[in-house]
Amino acid sequence: MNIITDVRKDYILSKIRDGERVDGRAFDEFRKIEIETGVIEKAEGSALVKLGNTQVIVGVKMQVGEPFPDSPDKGIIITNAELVPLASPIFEPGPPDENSIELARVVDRGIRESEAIDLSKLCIEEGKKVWIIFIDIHALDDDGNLLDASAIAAISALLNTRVPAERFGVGEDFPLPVRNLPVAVTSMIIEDKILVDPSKDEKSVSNSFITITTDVDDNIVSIQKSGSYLLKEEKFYEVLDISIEKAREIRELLKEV
Amino acid sequence: MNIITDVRKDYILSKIRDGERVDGRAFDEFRKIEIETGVIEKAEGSALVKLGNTQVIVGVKMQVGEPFPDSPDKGIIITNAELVPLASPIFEPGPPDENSIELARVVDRGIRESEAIDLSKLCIEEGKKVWIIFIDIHALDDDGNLLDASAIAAISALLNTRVPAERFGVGEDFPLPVRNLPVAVTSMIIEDKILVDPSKDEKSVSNSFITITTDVDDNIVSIQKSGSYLLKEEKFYEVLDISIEKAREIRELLKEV
Amino acid sequence: MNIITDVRKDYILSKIRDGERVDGRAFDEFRKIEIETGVIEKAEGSALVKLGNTQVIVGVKMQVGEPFPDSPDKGIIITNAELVPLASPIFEPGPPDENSIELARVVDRGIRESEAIDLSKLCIEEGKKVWIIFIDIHALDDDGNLLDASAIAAISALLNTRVPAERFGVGEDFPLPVRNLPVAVTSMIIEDKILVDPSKDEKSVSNSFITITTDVDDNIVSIQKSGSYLLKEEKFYEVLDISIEKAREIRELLKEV
Amino acid sequence: MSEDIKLIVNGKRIDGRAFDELRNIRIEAGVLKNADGSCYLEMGRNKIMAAVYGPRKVQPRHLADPVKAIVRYRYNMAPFSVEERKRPGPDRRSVEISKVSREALESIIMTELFPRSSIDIFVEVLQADAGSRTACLNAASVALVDAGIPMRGIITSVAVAKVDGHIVLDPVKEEDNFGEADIPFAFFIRNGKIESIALLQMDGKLTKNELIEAVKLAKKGVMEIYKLQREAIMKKYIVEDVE
Amino acid sequence: MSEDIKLIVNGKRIDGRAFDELRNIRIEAGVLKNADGSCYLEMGRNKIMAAVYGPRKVQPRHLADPVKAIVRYRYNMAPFSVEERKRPGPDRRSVEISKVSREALESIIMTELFPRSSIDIFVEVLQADAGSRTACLNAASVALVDAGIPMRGIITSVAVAKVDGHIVLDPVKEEDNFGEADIPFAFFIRNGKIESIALLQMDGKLTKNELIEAVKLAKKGVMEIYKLQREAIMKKYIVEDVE
Amino acid sequence: MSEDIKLIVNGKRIDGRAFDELRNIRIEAGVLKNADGSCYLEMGRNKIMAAVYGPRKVQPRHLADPVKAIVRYRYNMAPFSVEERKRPGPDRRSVEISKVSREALESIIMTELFPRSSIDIFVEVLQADAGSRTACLNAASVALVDAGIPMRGIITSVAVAKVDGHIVLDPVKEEDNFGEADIPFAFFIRNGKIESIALLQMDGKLTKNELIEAVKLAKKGVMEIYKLQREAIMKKYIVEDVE
Repeated sequence: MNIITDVRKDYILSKIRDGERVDGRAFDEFRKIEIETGVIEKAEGSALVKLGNTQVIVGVKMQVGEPFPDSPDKGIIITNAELVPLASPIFEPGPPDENSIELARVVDRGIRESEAIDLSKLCIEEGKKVWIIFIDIHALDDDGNLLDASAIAAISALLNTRVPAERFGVGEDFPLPVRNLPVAVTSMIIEDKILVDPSKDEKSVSNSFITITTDVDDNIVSIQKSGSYLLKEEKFYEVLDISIEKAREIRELLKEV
Repeated sequence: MNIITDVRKDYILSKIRDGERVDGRAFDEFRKIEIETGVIEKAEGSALVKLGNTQVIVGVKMQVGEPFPDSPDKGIIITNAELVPLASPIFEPGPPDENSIELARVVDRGIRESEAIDLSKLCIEEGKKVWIIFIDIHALDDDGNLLDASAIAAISALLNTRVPAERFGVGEDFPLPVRNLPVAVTSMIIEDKILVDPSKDEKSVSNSFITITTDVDDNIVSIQKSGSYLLKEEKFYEVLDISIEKAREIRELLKEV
Repeated sequence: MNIITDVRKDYILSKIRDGERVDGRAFDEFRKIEIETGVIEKAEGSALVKLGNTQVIVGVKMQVGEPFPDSPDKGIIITNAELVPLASPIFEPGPPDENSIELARVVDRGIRESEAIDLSKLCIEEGKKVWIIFIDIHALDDDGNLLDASAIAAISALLNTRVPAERFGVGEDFPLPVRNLPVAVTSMIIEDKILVDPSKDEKSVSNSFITITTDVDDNIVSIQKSGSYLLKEEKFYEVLDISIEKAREIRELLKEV
Repeated sequence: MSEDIKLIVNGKRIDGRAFDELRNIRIEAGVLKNADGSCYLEMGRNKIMAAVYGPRKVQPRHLADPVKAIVRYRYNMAPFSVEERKRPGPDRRSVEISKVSREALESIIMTELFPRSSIDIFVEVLQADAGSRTACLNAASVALVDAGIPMRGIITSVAVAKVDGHIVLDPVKEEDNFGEADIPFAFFIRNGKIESIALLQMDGKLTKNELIEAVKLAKKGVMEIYKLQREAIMKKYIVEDVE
Repeated sequence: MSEDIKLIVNGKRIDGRAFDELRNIRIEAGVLKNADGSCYLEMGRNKIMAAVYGPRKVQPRHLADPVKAIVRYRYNMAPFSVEERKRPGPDRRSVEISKVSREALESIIMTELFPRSSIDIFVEVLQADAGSRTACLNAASVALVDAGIPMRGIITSVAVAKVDGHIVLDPVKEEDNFGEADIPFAFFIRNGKIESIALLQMDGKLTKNELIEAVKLAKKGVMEIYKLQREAIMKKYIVEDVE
Repeated sequence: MSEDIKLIVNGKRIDGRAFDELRNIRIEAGVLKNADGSCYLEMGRNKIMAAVYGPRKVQPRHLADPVKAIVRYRYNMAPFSVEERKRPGPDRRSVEISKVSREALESIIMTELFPRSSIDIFVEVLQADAGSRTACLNAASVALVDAGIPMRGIITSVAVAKVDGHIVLDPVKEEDNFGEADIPFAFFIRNGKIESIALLQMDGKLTKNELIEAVKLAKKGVMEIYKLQREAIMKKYIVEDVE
């Protein structure tokens, strides 16, 4: 078993040294992205995203609740990720571990910092009642880069969300005011090479990642270096350029949602 | 140790094949049932039940609280079971496991589905204040069939309960309106034989159980097949008949409470 | 490793038998006590106490909350201790274990039973709003007798506390009304000898402790025998006398805070 | 409340079905890459994803059984699967459902072939309607076959309800909430024939004769579902053969 | 609040007892089948069930001590044991009580005879009054004897309180709540003689002399309880001999 | 709210600092007896205590790695460290900070020298201000040196913020809360030279050019902090030599 794993790793590595990826992609090429929205009718918004064989579903539920004291006129975003054991042999049942917390927080930051949702339109009664948006990320199949898939699914689900004002007796339903399209791009750094959208297969040879989320104006809204490795400054700028470019491509898909 | 256990199991099994039980009972015979109510003066109602050597105590506490939104004019039943380590060498301290949850839920269902308590009489102020009934099952000694003992103790404790309206400043105390007498009968299925009220000794040779709860009109109000085994359809009907009959006998005891 | 430990233990014991302590102290002598208050500006009150190499910090935070139903006109004290793994190789992360619970409760009792805080002055609106005092004990370095150090730090932090009434919009800030100075004195009993303020080194040879807390009038306000040992009655009275005397000395230090 | 709501009108149910008619069912096997076997299933508005891992080494190790595989079953509802957002993590209801579902499958899995191993079955309720436990069991069965786990047959599950005095097959939410009884069944089917009962629960109020009628109706229902399970499995293997 | 309530009237306590009088005590040994030893005990309105399991293999194993048995003690209150329903599970108070009670018993159990074993003592407070920890220790002692655990003697426990300026034995709830001090004691008794103090806690306000008076009163009380513990044990063994 | 609050006035920041000016920093090594290495650090109003234990045997044992030491890092806030009392125990924020901080240190610790061991780093935030994670990393680095853990160099950390359109070094709370972006950095420094980036997070809104400017400013900042870290270490060892 371990021998096979090692042989496989050597193969992946030698390919990368030759400038190739085991699944034939270019270093800066994402796997095929499929977005299906409205898959959960009971949710206010939802999206199933496939990124190659990686699958994740995001459901958005909304409730009426109290605002935070320091933002009495703004809606609230709560992002949560469940890495359920169905999605990977290494996920375990139980409360969220550091990986699912990091995943949820990085997706959250992209949405929050790009100000993708106009939270000031989600105030019902200042200081008393605002809309709470629950963004629940539910992993189905982790074949690598669950993070970018989750970020795409989250913004797609939000684009698909209607605020259930009637059900809560506070007016007429309306579409969630989404005004930006943050896109997360994760790269794996290995031997000075940058591979975007690393697959599970590729992740077996490196744990050096960086996720850069950008918005419609190419602003950087979130960065997360993840994994114990040292990142060269010039490599960081290279990743920045690639991330901005790839995000633009993915954003085109989101515009069709 | 294991050899003794195996020899014992063989003995129990061979007896059963001969149509006999190790403690001399008939297959459709319960152990002696003793019911003592009012054992905990601080509780609103209580009962200690002995079923052979199995002992369980149920205490009923009542509080005033908010009703559920979908039943604004009805009291609330909350049933909980503690399989404390005092009661058996295999019980462990900690939050309820699947066995104590199943036990509590099956007892709860019998009371709830037989509509044993007239919940509409437990509304204090519609939509605002209703009585919450906490039925706490506390195992003392598990010599098998804790479930039936708990169900008997629960309904006995309810029969013994006075609603503490004065203490809560909402009128005068009154007896809890109990209007049905659900009785749970658990059988063990082994080699096409049906043994009611299995003892701990007998449970060592089979994990195939079914609990059927019936009400004063011989209606079936709850069924729970428990244990990984396959139940023949005809055997099921046979258990049904036995359960109805045994419940009638036990119900006579309850009428004296 | 174990041999070194054993040799060390023998040495400590033989010293004690000779009427000496390994660090040169007399049996009834505390290590040097240093008290620094106001170390955490963000807290309403705080104190860092060093007892030899033992270090503990106590921070006091205050909030406005509901009183307990049975004391509607009194403030509330909540004492909590975190034995964080930073402070000792044997402390583990996680919820409080029996040692940190005991520590917090014994410190709490000293403050509560000596009526060190005039809780009746901490009522804002009877039955509705009172001050809640959070006394958080945070261990930094456990070189033995964390308990006495924590008790000194707690009362010192309280002496240093200002009630943040302005921040909560309920009047002007005022000093916390402290009117008593409880002092805990922990002794180790070993071979009929009484060693006050046992160091970690000394604790390796005995787990027999008793903590006696006294107030400004030499009243005993709290006792906790701790450790599985049998205490002779006459020894108990001896410890009482020593504790009262040592507490008087320590109280002098508190008066300078 | 059952007085206020008419669940049966002109011999038809609230969603237009006949008493013995199933909801729409859609089954697809082998939809996940990581899992050893998997199945996506829709049954009415239920949307279920099931995955099977194993036989594999038991983690944590002290749970291992030296003479057979242990079977684990985790029924879990996604937070967005229900009207009111559900807090993540198991509640008492899902613990009980997981227990009786595991027992149903345990009784037909040949665990004796895999000592010291675990067979882990995870079912995620992505959208919940009445009968989610039966839908999950049907999905889990297909996922087990897809994973190649040796079984003595297959488990097929359906609920029956008593609604406005009638015994009806495969109830929807309203029938479950306002009906007089709910009876989830699972049957063990071997060689295309129903052999015995693997799961049986019931709550509500029924006479013995109504219960006998319920069993009959459930048996009719599971035979139809069984065909769809078979088809889903066949379809996957035929497609694979062609490739 | 002690001002408002008179706890001592005409030299008698609120329940009519003299200062040095115990509440009614009832002890029965060997009342449970599963446990290796057990005891049911009433002390005033306290109703306590105690069970002892062991010496047995330690679970989980990594807690085992190669040179002696570990002793565990779990003080637990039933949800219905108090006026206001108590949420199940240990709170901070019961963790502390369990610790000091375990330490009291540990000091007289011959743990050195059973390396790698555990002796597990479980006490359930079925109904709580003042002094539940002392009642539990008395029950646990009898259960330990009933289980045949070798001990150097026996533990007997009682509380003393200061109430309206008087030192009184075995206080009830009101005396505990509105009195000036509460002092739970447990003594080690060997050959019918009090040897030393096994448990000692105190909270309230007392002078040294009051404390000495309290010890004296406690010693008187435990000797009476000790007789009842003995009787309960004798009764069980005599009955058994007859059988 | 950034509209309402002027964070930059006359080219000076809210606390009077220049854009490229650090807050006051105080570092003391070797302040705890139990820990193998320790450090107390103040950075603005942050007050941090860091301790290192190890290399030592891994507890629980099953976490041990046969080829290298595992590194653990626990960032913990004291309940009194913030304006509103914080409930004890880890929250989601501290779990994430612990993860990225551990990864930064892991990348320079020579873990391969200590198979089956753990190197445990505990940092307690006694008082929190903006940049507590960077202050903690600086303290942890010094504590690691103090513990004699072999490392390829040192980690030095500082945050940069965008405030009222300006890129500024080492922001305070107000700049963090009402600024446009916050970027915590940690650099790997070897032989007095910045080698690479060990920690990098960012949230807010920045152009690429602003980010490049931020890196430049952070590098200036960490070189100053690095000198203070060195001094603290030197001071301790020189004092020790004298003794």
